[in-house]
Amino acid sequence: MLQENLTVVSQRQLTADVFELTLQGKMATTDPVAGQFVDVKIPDSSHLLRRPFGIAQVDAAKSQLRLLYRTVGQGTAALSQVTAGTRLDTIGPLGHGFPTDFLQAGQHALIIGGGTGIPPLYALSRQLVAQGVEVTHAIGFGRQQQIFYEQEFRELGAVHYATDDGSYGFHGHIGLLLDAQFADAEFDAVYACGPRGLLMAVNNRYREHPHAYVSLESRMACGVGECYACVVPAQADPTKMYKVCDDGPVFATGEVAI
Amino acid sequence: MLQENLTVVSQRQLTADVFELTLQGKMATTDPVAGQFVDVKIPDSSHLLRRPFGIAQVDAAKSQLRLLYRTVGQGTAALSQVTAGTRLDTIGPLGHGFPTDFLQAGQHALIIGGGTGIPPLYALSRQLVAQGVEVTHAIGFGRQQQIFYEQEFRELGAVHYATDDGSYGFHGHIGLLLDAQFADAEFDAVYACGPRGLLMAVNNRYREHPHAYVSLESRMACGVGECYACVVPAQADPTKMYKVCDDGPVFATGEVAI
Amino acid sequence: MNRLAVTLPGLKLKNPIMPASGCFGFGQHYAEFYDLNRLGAIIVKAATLKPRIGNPTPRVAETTSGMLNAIGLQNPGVTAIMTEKLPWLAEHYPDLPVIANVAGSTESDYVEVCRQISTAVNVHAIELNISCPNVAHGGLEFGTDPQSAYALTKACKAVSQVPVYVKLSPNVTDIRVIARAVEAAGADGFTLINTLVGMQIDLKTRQPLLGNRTGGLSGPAIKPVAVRLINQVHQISQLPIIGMGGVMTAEDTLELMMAGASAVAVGTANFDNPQACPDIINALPSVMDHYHIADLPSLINEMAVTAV
Amino acid sequence: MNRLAVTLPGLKLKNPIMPASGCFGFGQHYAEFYDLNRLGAIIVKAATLKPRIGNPTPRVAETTSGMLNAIGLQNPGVTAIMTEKLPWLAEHYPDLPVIANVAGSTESDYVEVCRQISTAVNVHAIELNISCPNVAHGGLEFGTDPQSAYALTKACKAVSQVPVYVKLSPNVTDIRVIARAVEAAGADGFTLINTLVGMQIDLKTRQPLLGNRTGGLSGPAIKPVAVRLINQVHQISQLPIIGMGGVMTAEDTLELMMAGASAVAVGTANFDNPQACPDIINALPSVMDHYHIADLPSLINEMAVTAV
Ligand SMILES: Cc1cc2nc3c(=O)[nH]c(=O)nc-3n(C[C@H](O)[C@H](O)[C@H](O)COP(=O)(O)OP(=O)(O)OC[C@H]3O[C@@H](n4cnc5c(N)ncnc54)[C@H](O)[C@@H]3O)c2cc1C
Ligand SMILES: Cc1cc2nc3c(=O)[nH]c(=O)nc-3n(C[C@H](O)[C@H](O)[C@H](O)COP(=O)(O)OP(=O)(O)OC[C@H]3O[C@@H](n4cnc5c(N)ncnc54)[C@H](O)[C@@H]3O)c2cc1C
Ligand SMILES: Cc1cc2nc3c(=O)[nH]c(=O)nc-3n(C[C@H](O)[C@H](O)[C@H](O)COP(=O)(O)O)c2cc1C
Ligand SMILES: Cc1cc2nc3c(=O)[nH]c(=O)nc-3n(C[C@H](O)[C@H](O)[C@H](O)COP(=O)(O)O)c2cc1C
Ligand code: FES
Ligand code: FES
Repeated sequence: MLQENLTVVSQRQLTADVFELTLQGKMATTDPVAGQFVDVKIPDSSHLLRRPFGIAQVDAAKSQLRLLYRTVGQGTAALSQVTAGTRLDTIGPLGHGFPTDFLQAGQHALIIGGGTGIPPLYALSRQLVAQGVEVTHAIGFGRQQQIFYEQEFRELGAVHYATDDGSYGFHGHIGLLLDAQFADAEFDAVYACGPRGLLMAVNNRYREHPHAYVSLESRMACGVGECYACVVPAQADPTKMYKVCDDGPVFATGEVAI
Repeated sequence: MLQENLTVVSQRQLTADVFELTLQGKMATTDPVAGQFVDVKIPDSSHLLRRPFGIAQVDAAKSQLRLLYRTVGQGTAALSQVTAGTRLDTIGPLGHGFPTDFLQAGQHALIIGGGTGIPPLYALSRQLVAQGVEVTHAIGFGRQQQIFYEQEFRELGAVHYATDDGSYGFHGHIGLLLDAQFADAEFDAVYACGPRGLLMAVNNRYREHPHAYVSLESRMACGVGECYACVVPAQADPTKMYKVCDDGPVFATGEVAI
Repeated sequence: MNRLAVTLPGLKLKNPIMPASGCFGFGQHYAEFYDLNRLGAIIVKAATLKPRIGNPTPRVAETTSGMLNAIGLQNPGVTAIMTEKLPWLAEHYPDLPVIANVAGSTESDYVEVCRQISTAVNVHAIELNISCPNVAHGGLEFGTDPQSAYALTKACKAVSQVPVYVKLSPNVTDIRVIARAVEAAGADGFTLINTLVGMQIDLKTRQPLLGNRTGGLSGPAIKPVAVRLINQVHQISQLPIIGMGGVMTAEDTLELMMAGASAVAVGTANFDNPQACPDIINALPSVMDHYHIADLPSLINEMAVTAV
Repeated sequence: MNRLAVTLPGLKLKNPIMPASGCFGFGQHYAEFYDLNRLGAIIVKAATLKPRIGNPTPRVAETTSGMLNAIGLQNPGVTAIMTEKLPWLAEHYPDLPVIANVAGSTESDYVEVCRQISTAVNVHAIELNISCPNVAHGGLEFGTDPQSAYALTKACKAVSQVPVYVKLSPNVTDIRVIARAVEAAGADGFTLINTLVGMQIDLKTRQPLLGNRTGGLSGPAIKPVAVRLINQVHQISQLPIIGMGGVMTAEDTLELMMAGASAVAVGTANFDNPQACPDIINALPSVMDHYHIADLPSLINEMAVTAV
């Protein structure tokens, strides 16, 4: 866990509200596990809480890491204004990422993502492909214009899109896509990140799967496990609390109440 | 009185803590009176109060105006970081400047300044010279390294410097310089801007002078005359309050209690 | 239909935005920036019976995302206000509803100012300032003690020709106690919040920076306190609330209305941006669209139902 | 001589800086950023008699230059704290003074936790949290009523092996009344301020964003309120004060000390910058030079004299 001023290498707008930010620093050489995240200080002094973002890509050779984020509020709006050369105070890598050690080359993983849940899944997919694992992606968006990183995912394995309005791929939300196309497919591992509805669907569908994982979001303050802001109760015991920032953000299905 | 996003043309560091900021916009074509000021929004959202600065120079042909300021706190420190192209939300020109209409070509004015009180005096001196008035400057600084705009003032008329530590010009504060060198000189007009001690000295010395003026500073909120933050009592009647932003910042000697 | 129009006792407003008392004077200089007819109303600077010269300077200090002020109710007194300030507004902006902010040291001061000022043609309502933290007898005693608040409100109500809104202080253990007293005394509405008491120390002198030592904290820094107190009062009373405290944007305006306000006053934001009020008014329709708010009366009704 | 060293009842501190309760847990994860021995002391997260699961999420919200929290005193209970958390600190940082923050719903809860936790080897003082705004019975009743504050303090003092500091709430009409009661009950010092009650509304749902509806406002937004209340308590009592509220920098630290604090706790700033405490400690000497402060005890003495 480091605190470092990362240098903005480039910022690129991908859709109406999604940006790709490439950052450089020592943090990118520590080889984070896919699913870990960074916590970025917004460069405006009236914002005190850092913003968590999944690490979408690491290039340790260049000491670069990449974030993909959607502008949803003031913090991400300010972030979208920063230009190359700016230094961003960042802590990371944080949390526990997706377990992948158990997978063998030639095995098959299903990656399920929605909207801005896909950044850590891209890192994961690259890591799995590097391990020789076959990867299938099921990715949901509201509508076609919101899709980003299509080419990048297609280069790693099969990609099935679902859009709420049917403008691209399967018409309907991702749960329906899973029902329609993956009902009896068997995967050695299942990974998901995305909106709460998606995570609930995956959590229910793959509750008994021995290697199914969901990555959660939660409002954070410290980001490092000391303030108890980001908790989520255990599914089996609502009096036991997990910290998303520290025990998560990745949990096995059935572990926490989503 | 305008509110306008002025564009930063250039920023130049003059001394360890004094900067020259050149701004462009319509405001610079309205030909402010020397002694008027602008109120600049600091480009960081945690700073709500604008910062007042005297207008040091106007080039109406280029629609440019120039500020000279010292970094004393967080706001001016932030300002010193802005680079060409930045837009600065500015209101102005504000307040009442130095009266000069009564002066005829060939008459003689004394300009007394100290530290960062000199910016509006530079605008004044240029205006007077353009009117054909002869100008003598008496300018105080702490020490030689703090002096800025020496060449600029020398081009307009005689300049007498006083430094507190004697490192340049007269050794001692400006009041002593006035005693030593201007005790029986007669001027058709006297103008002063600078620290409180300087203004008090000038206010006392030239109380009976028919055309002696001092420019004051005061903490402001609105900057336009509606909040009563910046008041100063009348010298003759402490229950009568003048507003520095609106009735001033320039007052005749003897008018207000400094 | 005008989506922004709201109606409160004495006030038919074309939009819910008005400058807050003390942050806009009587508007003359702001009229150089824009047409004051754009405003829903204007709450003018406090009037006291006698002229007041206010506190020693410095009277303001900047704080992080806020400011402290200790102006000390400087004003020319009710007579000058009625012969100079209000007539200027009446002449130039005859259709602009004025809310007169009334302050004083004693109950009889308040009563006399209310009696007089409520007769001005353009004064549509009174804001009884029982919460000024910046003068020794500036009404804060009335604002922190339910008995005094009750008596003062009742007395002022009795002599006022227009509805009386009582301005509540946030500097209390339980604002509901004061709100209930004021409501029982016949107030027509509430305005809140006034400033929180604060202090800044000048590290160079090691002394309080403000001439008055303490001042009132305002601006976005205090908005969460305002939202909470507005909501708390809204939960126990049906009286309309003019909300204020840290409003800078159309979003902030809607947040205060969702907390329970029926109209919103803008104070400190005027210093940050002299065109804050018209900017907010301009932005409201599209921000309302974004949050699926058809019009403000329906939002107010919805919040009135959910509060119960 | 160490210019930064300060001494308070039970606490010989090499510098005046300590993390505030709830903003640093028990320090384990912050220890990955820096050596906790750099700190003057550490105020650990609230301990209650039984484990507490805390409030529903969301538990935090950002506000302008501040934040709201409604964690709701989640903690594993005093037994787990004494068998796991405090021993970890004692093992890794045997010289780091710990101040144990104690909370509860009933007087007997508080007393029992004080009795137990004050026996831990590394607990040098207790901070009695009678001002948590975020749980229904989190002590705020004790913190707003002088009689209850008196009784509670006296009872806790009677069983505690270490000095007891009482943490005061800013959510009161007159903090001096509570401070006097607590002092009369035998408290060894004060800590202040706890958070101001605030609320944020989610414009999308039109409902309070926090699971608990309201939360405690902290951060630089509230610093002026902290400075004022510290100063107000300092003026009426000789007891030492550990000040807190919005401290981000060495300058802020000195401002709170000039207001009357003898040491300073840093809360929200840890979230903004995990190295906030060591950064402040590093900056203090040069900032003290700038303001001609030879050492902190002389500053504290100077302020004690001028307060009278
Ligand atoms: C572990 C983790 C990984 C994430 N990875 C990504 C990613 O790769 N790409 C991406 O676009 N988004 C990601 N998010 C969501 C992202 O953090 C929020 O969209 C962002 O914080 C919003 O900031 P804002 O200032 O624009 O929004 P505002 O709504 O103005 O933020 C206000 C406050 O709420 C918090 N907040 C708002 N939405 C969320 C949210 N969904 N989750 C957590 N906190 C929130 C903010 O951090 C801030 O403290 C991730 C969240 C978590 C917890
Ligand atoms: C009419 C007028 C003209 C001025 N012209 C110039 C000029 O040409 N060049 C120059 O360098 N300075 C000038 N000043 C002073 C300048 O405004 C302050 O130095 C500046 O506001 C300090 O801001 P800060 O954030 O760096 O300091 P901080 O101390 O952090 O500011 C805190 C608050 O105090 C106010 N403040 C601090 N010092 C002063 C001061 N001396 N006068 C008024 N407000 C103050 C700030 O505006 C801000 O609201 C002028 C002031 C006035 C009133
Ligand atoms: C400079 C200044 C002067 C004020 N004067 C008054 C006043 O005369 N009467 C009054 O009731 N409130 C006064 N207030 C309080 C405001 O009307 C308002 O209640 C408070 O500032 C909170 O709103 P804001 O955060 O939008 O500024 C004043 C506030 C400021 C900043
Ligand atoms: C997330 C969070 C949790 C807190 N938990 C506690 C607590 O358990 N006990 C307590 O006495 N104060 C608690 N506080 C209050 C702080 O200790 C401190 O009094 C307050 O935040 C003001 O300081 P600051 O502005 O530096 O944060 C908490 C504050 C925050 C932000
Ligand atoms: S954000 Fe602080 S514990 Fe997770
Ligand atoms: S600063 Fe508002 S009246 Fe001068």
